[in-house]
Amino acid sequence: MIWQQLQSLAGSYPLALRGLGMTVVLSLISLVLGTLLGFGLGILRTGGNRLISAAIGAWVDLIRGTPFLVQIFLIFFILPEFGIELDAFTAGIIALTNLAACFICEIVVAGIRSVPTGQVEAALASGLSRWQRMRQVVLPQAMRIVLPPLVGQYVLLIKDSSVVSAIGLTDLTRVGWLVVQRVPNGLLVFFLVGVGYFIVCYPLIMLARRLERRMGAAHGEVQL
Amino acid sequence: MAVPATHCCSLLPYSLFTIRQSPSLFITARPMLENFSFRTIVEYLPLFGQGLVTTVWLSALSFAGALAVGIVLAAMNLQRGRLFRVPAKAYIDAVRATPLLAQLYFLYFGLPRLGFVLPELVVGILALSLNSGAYVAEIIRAGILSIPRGQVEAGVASGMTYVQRMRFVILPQAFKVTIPPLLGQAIVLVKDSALLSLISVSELTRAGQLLASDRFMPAEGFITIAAFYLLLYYGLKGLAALSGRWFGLQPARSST
Amino acid sequence: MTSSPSKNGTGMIEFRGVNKWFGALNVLRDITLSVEPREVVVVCGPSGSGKSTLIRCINGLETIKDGDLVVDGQRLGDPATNMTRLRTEIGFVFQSFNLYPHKTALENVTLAPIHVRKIPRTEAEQAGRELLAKVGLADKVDAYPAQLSGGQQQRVAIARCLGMRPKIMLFDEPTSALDPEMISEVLDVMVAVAEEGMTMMVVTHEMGFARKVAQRVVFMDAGAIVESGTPDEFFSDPKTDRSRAFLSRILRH
Amino acid sequence: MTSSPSKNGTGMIEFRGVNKWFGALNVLRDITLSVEPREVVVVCGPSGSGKSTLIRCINGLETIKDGDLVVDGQRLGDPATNMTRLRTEIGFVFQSFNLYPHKTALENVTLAPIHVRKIPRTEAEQAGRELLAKVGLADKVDAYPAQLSGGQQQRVAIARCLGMRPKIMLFDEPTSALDPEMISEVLDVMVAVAEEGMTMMVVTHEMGFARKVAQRVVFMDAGAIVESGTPDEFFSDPKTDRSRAFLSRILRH
Amino acid sequence: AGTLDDITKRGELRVAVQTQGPPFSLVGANGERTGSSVELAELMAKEMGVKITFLDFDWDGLIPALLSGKADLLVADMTPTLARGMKVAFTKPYMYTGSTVFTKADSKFKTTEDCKAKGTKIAVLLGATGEKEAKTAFPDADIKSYKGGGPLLLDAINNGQADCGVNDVSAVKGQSTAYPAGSFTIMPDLLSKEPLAFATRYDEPDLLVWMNLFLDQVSVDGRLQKNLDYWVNSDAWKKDH
Ligand SMILES: Nc1ncnc2c1ncn2[C@@H]1O[C@H](COP(=O)(O)OP(=O)(O)OP(=O)(O)O)[C@@H](O)[C@H]1O
Ligand SMILES: Nc1ncnc2c1ncn2[C@@H]1O[C@H](COP(=O)(O)OP(=O)(O)OP(=O)(O)O)[C@@H](O)[C@H]1O
Ligand SMILES: [Mg+2]
Ligand SMILES: [Mg+2]
Repeated sequence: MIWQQLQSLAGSYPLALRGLGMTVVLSLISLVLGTLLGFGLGILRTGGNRLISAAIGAWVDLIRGTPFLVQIFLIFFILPEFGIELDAFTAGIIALTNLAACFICEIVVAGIRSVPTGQVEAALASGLSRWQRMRQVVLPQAMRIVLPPLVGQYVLLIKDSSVVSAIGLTDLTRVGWLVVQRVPNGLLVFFLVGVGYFIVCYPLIMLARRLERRMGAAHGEVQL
Repeated sequence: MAVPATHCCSLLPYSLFTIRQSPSLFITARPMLENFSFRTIVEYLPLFGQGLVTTVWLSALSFAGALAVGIVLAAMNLQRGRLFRVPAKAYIDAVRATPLLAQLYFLYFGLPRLGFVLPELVVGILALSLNSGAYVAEIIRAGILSIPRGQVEAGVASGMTYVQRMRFVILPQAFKVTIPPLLGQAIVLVKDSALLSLISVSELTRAGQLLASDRFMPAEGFITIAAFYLLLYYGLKGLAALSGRWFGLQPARSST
Repeated sequence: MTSSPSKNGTGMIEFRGVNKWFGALNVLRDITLSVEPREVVVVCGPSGSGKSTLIRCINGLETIKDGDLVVDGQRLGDPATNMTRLRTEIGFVFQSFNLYPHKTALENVTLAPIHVRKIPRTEAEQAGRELLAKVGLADKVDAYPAQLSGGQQQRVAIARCLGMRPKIMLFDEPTSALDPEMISEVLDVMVAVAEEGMTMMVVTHEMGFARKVAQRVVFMDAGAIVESGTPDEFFSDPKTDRSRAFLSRILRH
Repeated sequence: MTSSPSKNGTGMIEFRGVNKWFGALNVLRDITLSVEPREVVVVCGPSGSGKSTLIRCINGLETIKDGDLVVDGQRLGDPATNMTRLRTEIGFVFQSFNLYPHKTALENVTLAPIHVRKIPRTEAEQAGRELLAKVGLADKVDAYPAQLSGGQQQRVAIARCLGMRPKIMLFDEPTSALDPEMISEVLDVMVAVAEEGMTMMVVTHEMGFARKVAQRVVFMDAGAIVESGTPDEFFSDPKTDRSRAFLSRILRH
Repeated sequence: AGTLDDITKRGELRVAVQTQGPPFSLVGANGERTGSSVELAELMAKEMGVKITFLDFDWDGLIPALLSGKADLLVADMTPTLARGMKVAFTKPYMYTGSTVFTKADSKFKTTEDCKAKGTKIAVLLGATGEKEAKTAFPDADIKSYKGGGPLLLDAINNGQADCGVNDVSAVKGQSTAYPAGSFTIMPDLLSKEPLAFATRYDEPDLLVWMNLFLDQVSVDGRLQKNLDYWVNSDAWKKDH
């Protein structure tokens, strides 16, 4: 029976590839956009303007505190009621980008705050402007703290992208649901779905590890 | 029913990819918001309440489990010998690289084939603990590694055993560093617990979905669960702040 | 060389009745002090007496509550004063160096000249190499701070300051984190800078340095300037009990 | 007092032909040295010469490659030696203090006595208070390390060591991060401990301290013991060029 | 302008489907979307003279898609309850089915009566009418609601996570064909008789009238019966998909 199921599954590989492609494309676009936006928000949030930083903080809390399913639901089904009509793919990108940006904002803020004040003072003392201080002194040092969790966050977001099936996009997880209708073996089907995600995510996790080690070693940190 | 078509300017570029314009899209009808029924939400509140309670204790148990799993994995991962480190790393990577859904089914459908038929709740808590445990392990490891080497040496030099050093010197300090990321993980776990509705555990998200499928009121259902999750989020955040302050009784930084 | 504040405000650095509080703590009490161009002033005093705070005020790392502080003719806290511009005229060498760990020695030195002074990169690098050579680090231009010893790091920090060709240099205990051999390396460089005629304020307890190059020693205690005079006067004949006690302790061992 | 290693192994600390490598770097070269009970030995030498590594070996913070190291009659690296037990007999005071930031001064002092020595809490606290009083910190028992000045922290670190009633105390540059006034506070406490007859090895460049309490000064360079003798011999009549050059630099300013 | 005019102008009928599994809606071996409801919808588009676009949502997105106007109509194996009718406009029923009870072939639960024992674990689909039926029919049982479609119910029964399943009889029959013959016992008696209908919005009365007309037509000319005979009343579809 397993054999027969496997055969039946093998026939679905074009569908699976499409799903994997959708997952990869969605994640890639929203990770790139989300990273840019997240860094922007993070920099603004540490920028000293109370009002802006409180507003960003509240937004980040809102997004971190509510289920992604609800966010995507609001963007795709409720925004049209305000005259903003988006197709499923755009809505998916926007929702994922927003989610990514909020989580990345937190990571960036932590990174920026980890840079010793002495560094900022040194930059101040040599007359660098606010942006130059950020660009030349703070960000490059913050990256050390930021990079490993950033890449870790990418993995989480790739997995979160499966929620887009609620608005009709056929990603890898959705393909699993479709296939399991014909091959009613949840274990087998979702094991294979897991393998699909593993193929995408594992290299990223390895990358994060490498970065963490490299950055640690470069700064002479010692292991326990 | 239909409100006459009045133009409404969209705030965002109409569509980035496919432009699918249909006249009905310009109608400013708000079928879900205009008819938003608070009364029905109130009617369903007991159900949401039950769901909330389930979500809370389910998540609490799972998080306790995740901490246990995480501490064991982190301890294994910090050993010098490969014997413990390699399996711990492999487990952590495998869990982080695959979706919870796959892990859940792996346990739910896989365990019975090995002859363990466990109640759904047990499988659910197990799955969440094992999944979150991998993340917690990484958080704890990072926290422990952030403790200056001198602290470990001070413990060694005064003749403490490994366990005593961990207990009195490393963990109390590491714990403070790990509170914010642990809070983040707790929130992820609370939201992930919604996935257990797949294996018939009736929690908060489920209550919202019921409202959507019985009464066809998805907006009411989803917005209500969002409100409840947000409540949990702020609750957890407050808790983290409290424990942070508790552990932060001593001034923020040592001057060493 | 004058040892009393000049009344007419020709000083390069002019404190007039400056007060500063941290919460309830009055860290600077009624400071009045004038530093002439090309003068070298050493500031000493017990820990917590406000020495760091005093010199940090000069380049605006700390803000003052009342009184006037005029640096190079510009009043601090005045909206008309462009702090970023003013800071390019003031070099600050931190006790803990604060080198940029992600930049090489040369990049540390050239960063501000290139981005603030807008000097072309090649020219800035040329000048940077010369400066590093001057502080004895010609062979370390491409080393990162983590690859340098404490004394070498401190010298890079000094070169970084000099690279901006400031009118004033401020040093905050530039040798206290160094080991004995390194201290002399750094002091040698500072002596050379002082002898070229730079206006300098140096927080230090290196009495040898004070005797050699300072025109004036200022002794602080509990936020106030307790005594001020030439090094000879101060070391051989301290006027207050507090300074006598302090000197006896630091000279004892 | 002997200045040559005793042959019969009666020394409290006995190095016999010890070598240690960090990768390709031979940090300790053929060290042979014996420290008698109640002897106070000062170790000095240029930065990177292996002083810290030497004393870190004694309580097993570093492992040695070849040669024998016998401490209090027990051979290090021998499976029969219970390192954890042995370490309770050796106090180590770190250059950077390494106080536990999440514990008060008193808790820092009592932690090991309570959990390692299994002394009842009340008794340990009683003893801890007395120790802190002895180092002049009776009023700081409940302060956290961050609320203490450097000199105060260093004294807590010494009290923490004494609290274990060790047979041997090792100090790694205990004053190099302190300011001049604090240095004398810390040295006073160390002198008191030495005069009670503790076996001590102290890495320091404080010559006043060495003259006052040390029976022997050991000068290291590039991992080897270059010279060893009484403080008077060593300071007035150094035998090697290297030690002469070193002394001239640290005594110059 | 009415919805029908919009559809004509657009040249496209947008149908929301839920891929709950055979025989109503599934993705075939070649990745093509098919099933009884799907073919009926295609027929509808053909009669309208427009092309058809399927919007494939999971259960969470299905109703919002219709309510928000992303889809013109909704085609799924959905029971028109009165509560649901408060929100959407159902067509008249185009077929009747009912919930049935099924168990694993070799289990000790042989009849519907057996399943009424206290503590029996009954698997149902979340939000489906079977869930309601099971609650009234088995008041003492332990009802477990699953998400993810009928096939997973069968999987749960097959794995022993539940003792009896309750689901739409046509779905059970269609989906059990994926297992070796005789894996399940499907009880002959129905717990209830349930209509199935399509749904549209109340602000599209013209479309509703048209759809009812369509259902009348295909019943009269036998196309409906042909569809049901192929998909629901036999497993003839098995060999083609
Ligand atoms: N940011 C701050 N907030 C509150 N108090 C501060 C702050 N910075 C310094 N202080 C306090 O102000 C006083 C003067 O500090 P300052 O650093 O100027 O002393 P100092 O003379 O440089 O001492 P040291 O020789 O130890 O460096 C000290 O009591 C210190 O505790
Ligand atoms: N963990 C390590 N790995 C590699 N090399 C090391 C390590 N620890 C120390 N070293 C090297 O060993 C040598 C001796 O170091 P050690 O710390 O013993 O010197 P030291 O005499 O204490 O110097 P200082 O006076 O600067 O403290 C130095 O060259 C140092 O770079
Ligand atoms: Mg200072
Ligand atoms: Mg050392």
